[in-house]
Amino acid sequence: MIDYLWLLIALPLLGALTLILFGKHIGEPASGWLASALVVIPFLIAAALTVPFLNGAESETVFLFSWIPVIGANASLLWDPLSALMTLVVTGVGGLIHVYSVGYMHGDPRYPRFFAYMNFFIASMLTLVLADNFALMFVGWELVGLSSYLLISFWFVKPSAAAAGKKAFIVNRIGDWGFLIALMMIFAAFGTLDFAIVFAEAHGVLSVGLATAITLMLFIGATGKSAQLPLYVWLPDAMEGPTPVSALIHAATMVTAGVYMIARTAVLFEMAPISLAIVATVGALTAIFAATLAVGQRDIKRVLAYSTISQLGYMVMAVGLTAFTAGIFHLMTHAFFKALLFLGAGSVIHAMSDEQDMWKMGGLRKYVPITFVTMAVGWLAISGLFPLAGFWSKDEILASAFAKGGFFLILWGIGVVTALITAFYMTRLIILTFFGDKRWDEGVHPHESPWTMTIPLIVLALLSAIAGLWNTPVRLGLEHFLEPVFGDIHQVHPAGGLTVWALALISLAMVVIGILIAYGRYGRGDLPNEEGGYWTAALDGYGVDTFYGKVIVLPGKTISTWLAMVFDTKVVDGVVNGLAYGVRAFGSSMRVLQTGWVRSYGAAIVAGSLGVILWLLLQGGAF
Amino acid sequence: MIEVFLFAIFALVALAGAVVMLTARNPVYSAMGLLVTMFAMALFYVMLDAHFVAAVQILVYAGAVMTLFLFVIMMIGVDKKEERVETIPFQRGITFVVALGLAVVIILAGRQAWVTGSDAFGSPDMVGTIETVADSLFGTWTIAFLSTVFLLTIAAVGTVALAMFGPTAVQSTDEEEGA
Amino acid sequence: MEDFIVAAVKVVIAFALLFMVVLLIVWAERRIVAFMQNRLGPTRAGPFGILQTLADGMKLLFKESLTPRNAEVFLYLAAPVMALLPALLIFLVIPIGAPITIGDTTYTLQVTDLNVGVLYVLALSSMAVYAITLAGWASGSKYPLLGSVRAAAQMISYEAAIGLALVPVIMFAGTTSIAGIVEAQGATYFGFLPAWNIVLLPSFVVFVIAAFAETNRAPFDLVEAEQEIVGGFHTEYSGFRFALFFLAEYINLFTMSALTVTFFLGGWNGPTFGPTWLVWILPVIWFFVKTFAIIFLFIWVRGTLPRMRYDQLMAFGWKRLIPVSLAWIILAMIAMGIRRYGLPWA
Amino acid sequence: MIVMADVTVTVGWYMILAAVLFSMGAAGVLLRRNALVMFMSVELMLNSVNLTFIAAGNELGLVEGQVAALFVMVVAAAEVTVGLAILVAVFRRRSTANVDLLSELKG
Amino acid sequence: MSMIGDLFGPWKGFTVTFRQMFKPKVTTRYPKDKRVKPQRFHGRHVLNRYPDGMEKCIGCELCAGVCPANCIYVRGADNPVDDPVSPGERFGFVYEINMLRCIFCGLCVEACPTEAITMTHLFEMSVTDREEGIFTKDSLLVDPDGTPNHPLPETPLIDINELKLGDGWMRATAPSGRATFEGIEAWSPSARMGGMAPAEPSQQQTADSGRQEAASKKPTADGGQPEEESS
Repeated sequence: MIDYLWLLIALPLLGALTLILFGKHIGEPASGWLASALVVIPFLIAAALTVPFLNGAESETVFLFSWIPVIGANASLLWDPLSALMTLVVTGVGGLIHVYSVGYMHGDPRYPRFFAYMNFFIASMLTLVLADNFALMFVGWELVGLSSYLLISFWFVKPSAAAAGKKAFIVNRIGDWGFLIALMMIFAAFGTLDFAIVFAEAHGVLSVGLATAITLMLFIGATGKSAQLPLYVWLPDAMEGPTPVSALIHAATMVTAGVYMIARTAVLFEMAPISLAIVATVGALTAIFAATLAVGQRDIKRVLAYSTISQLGYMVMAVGLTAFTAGIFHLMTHAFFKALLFLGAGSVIHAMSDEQDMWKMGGLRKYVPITFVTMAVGWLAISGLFPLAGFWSKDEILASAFAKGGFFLILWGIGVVTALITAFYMTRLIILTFFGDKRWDEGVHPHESPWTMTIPLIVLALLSAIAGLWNTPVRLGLEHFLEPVFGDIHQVHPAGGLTVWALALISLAMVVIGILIAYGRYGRGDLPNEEGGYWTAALDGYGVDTFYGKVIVLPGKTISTWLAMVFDTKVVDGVVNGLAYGVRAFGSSMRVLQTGWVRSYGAAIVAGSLGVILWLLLQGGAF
Repeated sequence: MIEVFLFAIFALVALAGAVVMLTARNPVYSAMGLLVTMFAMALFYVMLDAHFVAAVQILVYAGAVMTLFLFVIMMIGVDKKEERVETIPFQRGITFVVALGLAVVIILAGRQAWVTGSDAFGSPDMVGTIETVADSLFGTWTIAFLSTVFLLTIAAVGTVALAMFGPTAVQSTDEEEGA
Repeated sequence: MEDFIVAAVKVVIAFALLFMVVLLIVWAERRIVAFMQNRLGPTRAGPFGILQTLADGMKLLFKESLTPRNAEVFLYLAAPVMALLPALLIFLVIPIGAPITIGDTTYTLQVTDLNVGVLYVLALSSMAVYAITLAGWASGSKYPLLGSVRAAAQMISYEAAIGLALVPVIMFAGTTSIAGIVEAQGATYFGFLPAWNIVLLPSFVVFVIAAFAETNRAPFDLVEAEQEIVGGFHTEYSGFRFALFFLAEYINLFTMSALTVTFFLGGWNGPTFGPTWLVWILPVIWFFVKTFAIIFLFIWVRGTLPRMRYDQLMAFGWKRLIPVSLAWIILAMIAMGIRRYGLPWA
Repeated sequence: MIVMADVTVTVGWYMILAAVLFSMGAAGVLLRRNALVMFMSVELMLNSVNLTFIAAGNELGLVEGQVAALFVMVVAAAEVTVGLAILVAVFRRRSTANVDLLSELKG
Repeated sequence: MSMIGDLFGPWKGFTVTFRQMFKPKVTTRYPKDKRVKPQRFHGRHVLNRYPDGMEKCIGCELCAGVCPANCIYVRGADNPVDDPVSPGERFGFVYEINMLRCIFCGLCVEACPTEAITMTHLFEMSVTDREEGIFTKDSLLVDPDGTPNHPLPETPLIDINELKLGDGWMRATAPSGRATFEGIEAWSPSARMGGMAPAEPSQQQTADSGRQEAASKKPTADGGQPEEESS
């Protein structure tokens, strides 16, 4: 059975190739269903392959073929509970989003192409997840970036979409740079990029300093892909892509790659406490920073985008706390409810005929009941209301931070405040969208989405509701499941007993307070005027983009301009032209030799070969 | 003993063919001379136990390549006898010296053990049956063999392209209009 | 030395046989075509006119051989010989009967068995092009030149088809030795059906059709299409030199038929019984019976089908025969694989 | 004749013959102006190389000599088809096969 | 059905040729069996005589003049007074036909005013020397008893009797030009017919009966105008 593992990657890839080559002939609904099938089938395979782990089966490595054996990089796949979990999330949520897209992308002129990209993304993501060495992981990492670029700028005729894709690509490159340096350092230290060898020998080979350097570089990669401070800026802009793309890439799967990578290299991070502290801090800061930004957004998708950054901050904080299980747990639950929220937002946008501004919505719950109900589940789940998924995972992270004590108590505080803000802005989103008066423009007739879009919503809503029960303080299901992976690593665990209940109550209280504040502010009649001061700044993302533009982009542009206009024309061209002049002068002196007669060239060739043979004979001592 | 005689006869035939090829004014006779040389070569291959190569030699060279030559000769060069006046300065002298030198140094090189190798590697009475050749061709030299497939495909496509996209079409219509 | 003598005797016998057979075939062709056209054909010379060919040969022998003024004399004279040589040589590898054991020595009824026999056949049959091309060119006149260019193009095209048609045969026999191919067909299916290569029906059809073209016979005889290009490549030939071309043509016809029999119809294989001498003779008889059946087919086709147009001929060769052969090779390969390794799912 | 009796054909004989043929081919390329004959001379050179390959292979007991000769033949066949096609194309344009007249590219 | 028919269509031709092999042949095995020649067969010429043995030819050279192949050579001469060869003033002194050039068109027969030259059914005239292809008066002229000559000996192929079979033209173009005279020798039977008409059964036979006695009544007709017929 494990022999079919390669199908996980091969099937979506096949789908991508088929749709790229023959998409136009396959036609509109068929290509979507084909793509969906080629994601759902891997999901089923992965599910079948995951079952043995529940019975305590060993991890396995499936060797496919030699790629670059010298650096320990083969095309071989690692199948352990962590990658299994990730695969299930990617293919499961991905499959639902594919089905959703069948309806959502209806009527798009490049419909098959969209699904080709989606399938390609799934294949890339699975490559990243299933890689058993850093090199293959990096390949997946880059392919994911590429497909994300393709998908963000899918509607490339919109200049903003094209710019967003470019931005995502460039910002990710900065992160990749860190990742690549980390890989080089690892190769320099271990002489191989194979996970198994690296992790097994890490304690013997690495000093703490080296481990810190490597992990920090890896973390730079993670900040890029997982949209942490300071490299988060691409994610809000990436909302220019189609909504399923936002759901798939920028909520459920790709952005979690950084978290996954840190969890995967947990052994290395464990050796570098400083790095861990930095990771946790960055995560916590990102969480609260993005949460405050989310509060001020008017665009429904941008709220969710900042919310995603904030939640990713939670996850990064968790892995920084060495609460890897908690991080992965939150990754999983977040995948469900954030995908749900995005898809719901997409459904709303679909209903509102592509209107994204929440100030122009309101009172939609009667028009799109299924969307409303499912999104309400997502809202409560992300807010962390008992007993929905978000409650369990977020609470575990916060409890872990609390349990670690010391400096991390500050992070705990930040996390709790972030939970409050999260509840606030999510409630704001729901109220503005579904309650209150109609504020939409003339000529908009909201309607419920087709079944292809609502069914994924329902499934995801169910998952968001119950997924948390897998890993409760009472019954640590995920913990056991992931034990083969993190068994050797010293993880921080929430304290037992009363403390955990107290902490849970605190965060629940925060959530309730947040919801109530939001209700008090938005739920009663007239909406407050949100202009000027904080609101403008938040809408502008605190001017971070402008700041980057001034501090980084502008000097870069200046330097490049100088290089292009002055250095290149004067120095580089000068050298080239000088060479050309020299060559031309030499050439004109030699042109006499080029008689145009083939036979004289032939004579030269034969004479030359005669000379060569003679020289060889002399060297060989024939004379 | 009989081998020596055969060698002598075939060698003379081969050389005679080469001389005819070199000196005939009419390209058809040149082709015939080369054909004779190729037959002699095939017979040498038989003497050297390379039966398969001998058959292929006739099949490919005599059967295909030289036929193609004849075709093209009849198409283009058949009526034009070559002028014997040398136009390129020193060409004849250079040719004479260089060709003679080449023969001498190749023969000299052939006498060097480090050029030819010294010991027998395989079985001395190896015979070039199809089986042995095929074992080597499809075993050790598979990649090379496959690349010849690409080479031939490219050659075929190139030939068709060259033949198809010439100025002929224009010319022929002109002629038709003239006629 | 003994081998040498045996070989020499065999060669002499083979050549004598060829000439005799040609006399017979020419007569048979004239008679059969005449019959198909409600005529009688030659009846005068000898019983049923069987000596007619001999008489014609004598006539040609004594006629004046003209040499056109524009001819390239050397090649003009050499071409008929070049036509005859490969025709004679191909026959040397065809076994006309089962090996005969006298005392301790076994004599094969074949001048020589080459391990590259099939390639030898292909190589020599490709040589026939030269005679035609050179004859046409050396005649120094336009009809022969046109005829020879046509002939060369035709023969080269159909040689490819012949070669491809033989590939499945070689695959089935597992050898390129002609004696080996014949022996491989000695087996039987289900104990009574002879395991002839005729089961490779597409190959057989392609081979026979290409053989028509290769021997420049109807319906592919536009090399000699009188109505268009007078006599084709041998327009300018007369007398004995023409007789050589004629001879070569009919030897080729016989050889091609013999090859068809050898490759596809089991060669000399057939039931044998009776005393030793009959066991020796019967295979030879089977061989000749089959060969003459194929020759009859050739003649029959000539008596039935009209001549093809030149572009039809080339298109047929390149767009029908060769693709069919290629597809069939693939199918035969699959069949071979199944025969050797069983069904893929079994 | 008595002396001849113990003479055998060695690989060296073939080498010498091949060398001579090779040189004749080279001379043909340098002397003849008809592009067709030049081509034929190149073929002669390739043939002589084949002869060395096979003679050496026979001497060393290696089948690789024959394999190499086969490859040379394939390459020669490809070369001839393309070369002659070029020649025909040139002839269509220039109505000559004389390489001395095709010297536009001189410096 | 038509599909199956199409499938075997190409074979139909083969079956046709195959079946023909067993059908009767059309070839006449010539020396053994000879085909019956048509009445108007244009065979070798003969020069005729009158029943009294006089030559009909008067040497007028009209035949030579009309000959498209230019193969007849005639020289006339005056009749010796004591022993006239022909009834008139002149007779054919030399009469040669080059059979190698003759196209057997029969114009000479039409041109002849005295019905001296007629054609027969013999065509076996092969010679081994071109000289022999020129037939002279010796072989062309019938003997006085009406026996025609042939330069070649009688063989199974050369049936001299064929020389006695008359030229159908004579009968087809009866002088009256009337179709009723078809098949009737118009006038003056030539000597080769065996001399005079066999009998004179009845002088008053109508034109319908077609029996022609004019010749016997006017043995010395000069121009050959059978006036009686017109009445």
